[in-house]
Amino acid sequence: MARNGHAADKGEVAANVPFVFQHYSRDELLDVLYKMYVIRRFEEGAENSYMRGLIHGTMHLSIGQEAVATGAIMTLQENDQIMSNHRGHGHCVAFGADVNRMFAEFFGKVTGYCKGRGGSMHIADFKSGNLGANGIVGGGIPIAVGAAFAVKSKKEEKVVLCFFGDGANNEGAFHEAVNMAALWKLPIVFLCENNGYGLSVSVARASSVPNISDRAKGYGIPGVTVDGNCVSDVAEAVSEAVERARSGEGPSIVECKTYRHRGHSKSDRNRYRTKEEIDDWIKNRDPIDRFEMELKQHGFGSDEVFEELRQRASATIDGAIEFAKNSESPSIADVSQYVYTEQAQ
Amino acid sequence: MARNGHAADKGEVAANVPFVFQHYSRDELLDVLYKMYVIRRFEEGAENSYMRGLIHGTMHLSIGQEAVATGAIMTLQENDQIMSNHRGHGHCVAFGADVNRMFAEFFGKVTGYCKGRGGSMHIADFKSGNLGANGIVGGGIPIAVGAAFAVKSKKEEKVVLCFFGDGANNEGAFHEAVNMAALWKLPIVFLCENNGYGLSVSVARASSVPNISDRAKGYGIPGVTVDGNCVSDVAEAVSEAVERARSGEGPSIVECKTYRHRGHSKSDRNRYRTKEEIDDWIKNRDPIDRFEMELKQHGFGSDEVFEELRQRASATIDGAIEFAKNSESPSIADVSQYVYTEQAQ
Amino acid sequence: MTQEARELSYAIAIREAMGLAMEADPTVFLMGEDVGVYGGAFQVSGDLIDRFGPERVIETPIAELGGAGLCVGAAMNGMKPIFEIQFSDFATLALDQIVNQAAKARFMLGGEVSVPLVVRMPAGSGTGAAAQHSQSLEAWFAHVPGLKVVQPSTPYEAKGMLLAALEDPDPVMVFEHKLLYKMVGEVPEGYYTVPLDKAKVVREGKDLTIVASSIMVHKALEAAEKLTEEGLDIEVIDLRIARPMDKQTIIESVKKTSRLMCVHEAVKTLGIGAEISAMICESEAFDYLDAPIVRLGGTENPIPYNPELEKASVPQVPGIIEAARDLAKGVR
Amino acid sequence: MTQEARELSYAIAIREAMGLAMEADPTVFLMGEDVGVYGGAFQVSGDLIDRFGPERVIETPIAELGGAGLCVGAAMNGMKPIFEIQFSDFATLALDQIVNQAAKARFMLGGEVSVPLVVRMPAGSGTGAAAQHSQSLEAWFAHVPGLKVVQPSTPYEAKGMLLAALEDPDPVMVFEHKLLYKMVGEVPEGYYTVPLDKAKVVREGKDLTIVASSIMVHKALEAAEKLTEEGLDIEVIDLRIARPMDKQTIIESVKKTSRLMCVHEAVKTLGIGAEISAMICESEAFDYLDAPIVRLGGTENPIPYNPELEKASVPQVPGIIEAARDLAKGVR
Ligand SMILES: Cc1ncc(C[n+]2csc(CCOP(=O)(O)OP(=O)(O)O)c2C)c(N)n1
Ligand SMILES: Cc1ncc(C[n+]2csc(CCOP(=O)(O)OP(=O)(O)O)c2C)c(N)n1
Ligand SMILES: [Mg+2]
Ligand SMILES: [Mg+2]
Repeated sequence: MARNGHAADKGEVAANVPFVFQHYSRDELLDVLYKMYVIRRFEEGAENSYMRGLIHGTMHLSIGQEAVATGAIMTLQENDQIMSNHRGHGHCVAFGADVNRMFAEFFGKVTGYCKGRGGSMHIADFKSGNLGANGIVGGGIPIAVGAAFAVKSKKEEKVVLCFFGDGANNEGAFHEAVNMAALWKLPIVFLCENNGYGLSVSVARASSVPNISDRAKGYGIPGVTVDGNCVSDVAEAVSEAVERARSGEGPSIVECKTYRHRGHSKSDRNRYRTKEEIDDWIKNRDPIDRFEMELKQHGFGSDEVFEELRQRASATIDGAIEFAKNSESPSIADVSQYVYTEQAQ
Repeated sequence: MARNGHAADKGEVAANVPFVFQHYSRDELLDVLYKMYVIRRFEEGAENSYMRGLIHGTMHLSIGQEAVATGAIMTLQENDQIMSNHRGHGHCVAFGADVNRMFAEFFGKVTGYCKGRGGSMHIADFKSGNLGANGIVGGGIPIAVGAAFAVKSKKEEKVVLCFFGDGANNEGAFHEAVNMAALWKLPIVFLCENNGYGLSVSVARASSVPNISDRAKGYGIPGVTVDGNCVSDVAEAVSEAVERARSGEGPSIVECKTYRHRGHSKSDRNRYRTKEEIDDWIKNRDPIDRFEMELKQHGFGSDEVFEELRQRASATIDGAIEFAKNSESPSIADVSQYVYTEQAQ
Repeated sequence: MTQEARELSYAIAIREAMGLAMEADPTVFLMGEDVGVYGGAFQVSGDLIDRFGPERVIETPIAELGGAGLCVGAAMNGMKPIFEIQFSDFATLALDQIVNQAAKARFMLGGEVSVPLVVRMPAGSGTGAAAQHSQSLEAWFAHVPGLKVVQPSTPYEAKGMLLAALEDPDPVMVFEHKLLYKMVGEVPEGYYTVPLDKAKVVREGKDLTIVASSIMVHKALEAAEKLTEEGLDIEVIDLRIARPMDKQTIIESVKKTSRLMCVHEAVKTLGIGAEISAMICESEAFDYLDAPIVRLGGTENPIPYNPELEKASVPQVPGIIEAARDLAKGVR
Repeated sequence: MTQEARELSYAIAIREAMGLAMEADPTVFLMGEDVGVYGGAFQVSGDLIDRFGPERVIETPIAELGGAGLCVGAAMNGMKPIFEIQFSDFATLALDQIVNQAAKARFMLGGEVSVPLVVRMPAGSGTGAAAQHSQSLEAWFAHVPGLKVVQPSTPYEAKGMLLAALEDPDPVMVFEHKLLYKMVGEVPEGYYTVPLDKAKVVREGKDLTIVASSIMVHKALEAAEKLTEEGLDIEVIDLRIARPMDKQTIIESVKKTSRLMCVHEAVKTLGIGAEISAMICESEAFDYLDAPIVRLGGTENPIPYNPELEKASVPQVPGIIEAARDLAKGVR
C-alpha cells in the first residue's frame, strides 16, 4: 500500500509530470486506484444496504471525494495518525481499515470497529491511528490538535492529518484549535475537504472568504487550495504540508475542492443544488475516471488491469457485507458496557 | 459632548494636522479630555474604595487605556450602540453614563445601573445603548453582532461598536461572530483593545499572528492597527470603520495598541510584566499626558484649563462615591427579583 | 380566524406556529442551520423561506455559539428570534450564550432588559443517530433560573406552546422530540396559546399517577390502556413544562392516587424525575404516599447505535407496564 | 515517603498533588489559562511552572473549547492532562468536548479508547464575582454517564481525590470551591489517594442525617455542633462524589436516623439533593423515614453581586440550623 510504502526516489523527471508519477511506483499508484474503487464500492454497498433496511440511522457518503482521502493519506508514514469526520468512510478505508469490521459496525454488530455502539458517525480504527469520525461538526479538530500536542510532548515523529469539511471551518472549535496549533507549531495538517456545501449551505453563503484556505492568513500559516479531484494535486500539497509539520515548522491548511455526488445524508432532496451542477461533476469531473486516465497516460495501467481491480474491490465489499450480516449482535444485557473503563479490582 | 455633537466640517487643513483637530471643535475636544479625566478619577476612586473595603468582588481597571474608549466613542452618533467587556468602566463613562449610578452599582446599591445585582462585570446603561459589560471573555461579541443584525433587520441607521480585548480574539465566539458579521455585512465595528496581555499571557504567547488586526485577513474584511494611546489615531480609524459599517459595507477590525497601568484585577502581582515595561508606559506613553500636549500644541488648552477640568472630574467622582454610599441596599427579600420579566396578569 | 380542528403533524404544527407569529409580528425571525431552502434538518421550517424570504428565515454558518449569541443580541435589540439548534446535543456548544447570557441578562442588569429568545431543539433517541445526536438534556436547562423549558408532546401542544413561547418576554427552550415530528393530531386553525405553567392530566385514574414528559406521555398512555385489562386505573400527567414545574397538578394527583411514577427519556440520574420525586417528598402529598416513588429513565450510558441497544436505553411500554403493575400492587 | 501529617491549604494541597503526579509520571501535564508564571487565577498552580517548565505547565490562549479538546486528544494519545478551567462557569464553553467527546468516546468506540482527562474547576459563590463567575454546575455533569464528578471539601480530600482522579482511566471533573482554597487542614505528605466511590461520614449522630457537599459540609458541621446545645445529635455525610453516587453510605445512615436533609450550594431545583432524595425514596431506607426529606439549595436566581443578596442565595448556617431543628423535631 502506498501509505506504508516509500515514495520512489526523486529522479530527473520532466517538470510537467504530475507529482505522484514522480514519487510513487506503478504498484503503489495502482493500489491507490484500488482503494478508490474500494471506497466507491463501499459507499455503494452501504447505500444499498441502507435502502434495503439492513443499516439504519444516518450516513454520509463520500462518493465523488475519493481522491481527497486517498491522495492525502498516501503521503503519510506508518505511524502517522488521522482525524476523520462524519463523512469518514473514505478516510477510514484509505487509511487501511478492515472493511469487514466497518460494515459490521454499520450493521450494529459486535464484530464492528465500535462493537455496534458507534455506527457510521463514530467509526474509528483507533489502534491503527485513525482517531475516528465525529458526529459534531468541527468536534474532531481540537482533538486532532491535542493528538499532535501529545506527539510533540513525547517527541515522536508522527504527523496528524485532520480532515474537516468546508462547513466546519465556521465553528469556533476550528479557530481555537488552529490558533493553538499555529502558536505551538504542532505537527498537524488541516485538510479541508471542500465539497462546496455544508449540508445545504454553500461556501459562499457560509464563509466570508472565497476559499477556506484564506483563513490561513488569519493564523499566519500556509494555506493552499488544490483540485481535490486530482490525486496528484492532493498528494503534492499534502506531502508538502506533512513535511513541514514533521520538520517542526507547524501546521498548514490544505483545501481540496471536490464534490459529493450524493445528498448530504439519507434524507436529502438536493433542493440547494441544480441537477446540471451535480451531473457536471459526475460526468466530467469524477476523480476515479480522472485518475484512471492519468494512469493510462503514464502507461501504468489498462482497462483490463482496472477491471480486475474493480472486481476485486467489489468482491471485497460483497464479502464485507456477508461478514457483517453473519456477525452477532451485541447482547442487550451489555447496554451499559464500555461507559467506564473496566478496572482490575 | 463630542459623541452627541457633530464633527466640524472638513475644511482645507494641513495634511499633518491630526484627524481630531481637523474634525472636532475645541469644546468637543476639551470634553473628550474631560471624559478621560473622569475615567481616570473614576478608576482611582474605584480602586481606592475597593482598598478601603467599600467595594467587594473584583474589578478590572482601565487606567492607561482612556484614549481608546474616548477616541472610539467620540466618533459615534446619537443612536449608535456599544458592547463593552469586563474592562468596561471607561467605555461606560465615555458613552455618557451617570457615574453616580455606576458607583452605586459597585457599592451594590439599588440606585446602581443593575440595582446592585450586576457589579463591575455587568455594568450597563442599556437604555442609552451601552449593551453592557460581560464576565465572559468574548461573550459580548456575538451579542453585539446580533444587535447589529437587529439594526439591519429593522433598517435602522445605527452602528454597533464592539469592544473586546486581545485575549478575547482567541475565543471561538470571536470567530463565529466575525464571520457572520462579515458574511452579512452587518453594521458593526470590532474594536480590539490590545493592552498586550490577556490576564498574564502576552499576545505573542496567545495569538499566532503578531497583530490582532491580522485576523481580519481570514475574514476578508479590513483590519488596521493604530496607536491606542493617541485619541486622534483611534478616532480616525474608528470613524472610517464606522462610516463603512453605516454605509452597508460591513465590519472592520480596528486594533488599538495600549496598556493597562494596573494589574489585571485586584489580585495581580504583575509577575508577567517587568517594572521597566510598566514604568515606561506610565511615564512616557500616558494617553492623557499625550492628549493634553496635543491640545496645547493646537492652542486648544492650557494648564489652567486642564486643571479646572481635572478638578471638575474629581468633584464629580467624589460626589458619585457619596451618592453611592448614601444609597439604599436592596432588600434581601427581593433576592429572586428580576429573574423573569414581571408580566401583567 | 376560526378555531376549527384539523389533523396536522407535529412538525407542521410547529411550522404553522412560526408562520403565524411571523405574519403577526415583523420582529419574529427564524435562524438556524439549513432552515432555508433545505427546510430544516427535520423539515420543520419547510416552506417558510418561500413565504418570508431569506431576511426572516436565516441560514447560519455551522456555528451554534455564534448563532445563539446573535439571537441574544437581536432579542435585546427588540427582535423575537426563534433559534433552531439542529440537534439538542449541539446546545453544548451554545450554552454560554444560553445559560450565562440569555438566562441571566435580565437579572444581572437589574431588570433593565428582557431576552425574548425562543430556542427550538430536536431531542431524544430512536433514529439510530447514536450518542452525539440522541440526548435528552432538558434537565440541564431546568436547573437554570432564568430559563423556561417546555417539552410539547402533541401537535396541539407543539403549536400552542411555541406561540406562547413567542409571547413570553424571557428565554424559552423548546425540546421537540424527533420521533414526534411525524405524529399527527388535532390542531386548531389560527392563533391560540398553551400556557407555559400548567401540566396536563391527560388520563384520569385513581390507582396510580404517572408523570411523563414528551414522547413518554404516549408510552405511558399506552401502558395505562393495557393495564385497564388488569383492572388498574392509572392517571397520566403530561408534565409539559420542566421549568417552572407545575407542582400543584402533580401534588393533587398524588393526593388522590397515593402512588407516583415518573417516566422520562433522559438518563435517570438527575433527570426531571429526580426533581419531581424530591418535590413530592417535600410537599403535603408525602403523607399520602402508599409506596415509594418510582422513576423510570434512560439507562446510565450514552445512546448506542445498535437499534436494540438504543431501545433498551430508554423506557419502553413493557417496562412501564411492569413497573406500574409492581408499584400499584405492592403496598408498603 | 512518610505519611506524616502537616497543615496545608486546600490550594496548596492540590498543587502538591499535581506536583507529585507530574514527578511520578511524565505524561501528566497541566493546561489552562494563566497557569504559568501567574500561578493560576486562584494561585493553585503556583510555582509548578518553575518546577516543570512550560512544556508541562501550559498556558493556553483564552479558548476553553479548544483547550478542552486538546486535552481530550492528548489523553487519547497516551497523555494524562489536567485541564484547569478558570471558573467552572466557563465550562459552558467546553461542554461539547467534555460531554459529547470525553464522556462518550470510550462508549462510542466500543471500549477501544480511554480518555484519562482530569478537569479542575473553581466553583461556587462567595467572592462577589456575580452571576457568571459563581455558579455550581456539578449536577449537569453528574447527569452524564461516562463522567465522574468529585467535590473535595478539605485539603486532605483535595489532594487525595485529585491523585485518585489522575489514576483513573476515565474523565473526572473536579469541582473545587473557591472559598475553600484558603482553608487549612491536615494533609499527609507523599502519595495517597482517596477513592472516587465513597461518601464519608464526617460526624456521627442518630437523630438526623445531613448529606452535604463541598463547602456545605463545613456549614452542616457547624450547624450540627450548634444543635448539640439543643440536644440534637446530627450525622453529617460528606457526599464527596456526585457521580457515581455512594448510595449505600447514605442509605445506611438514613436507616439509622430516619431523617434526611440534603444541603448543597447549587440551585435547589435539580441540584444533587433531588437525586439523593429520589434515590432514598427508591431504596429500602424509604420505609425508615419518619419525616419528609428536606432539601436546602441555592435560591432560584443567578448569584447576585451585592454581598448580602449573594449570601442569601445559598444555604447558610442559621438556615441549616433552623431547617434541621424543624426536621428533627417535627414528626409526621
Ligand atoms: C456541531 C454540529 N452542528 C451541526 C451538525 C449537523 N451537520 C452534520 S454534517 C453538517 C454539514 C457539515 O458540512 P461540512 O463540514 O462541509 O462537511 P460535509 O458534510 O460537506 O462533508 C451539519 C450541519 C453537526 N453534526 N454538528
Ligand atoms: C470565557 C472566559 N475565560 C476566561 C475568563 C477569565 N478572564 C477574565 S479577563 C481575562 C483576560 C482577558 O484578556 P483581554 O481580552 O486581553 O482583556 P483585558 O483584560 O486585557 O482587558 C480572563 C482570562 C473569563 N472571564 N471568561
Ligand atoms: Mg462540505
Ligand atoms: Mg488584553
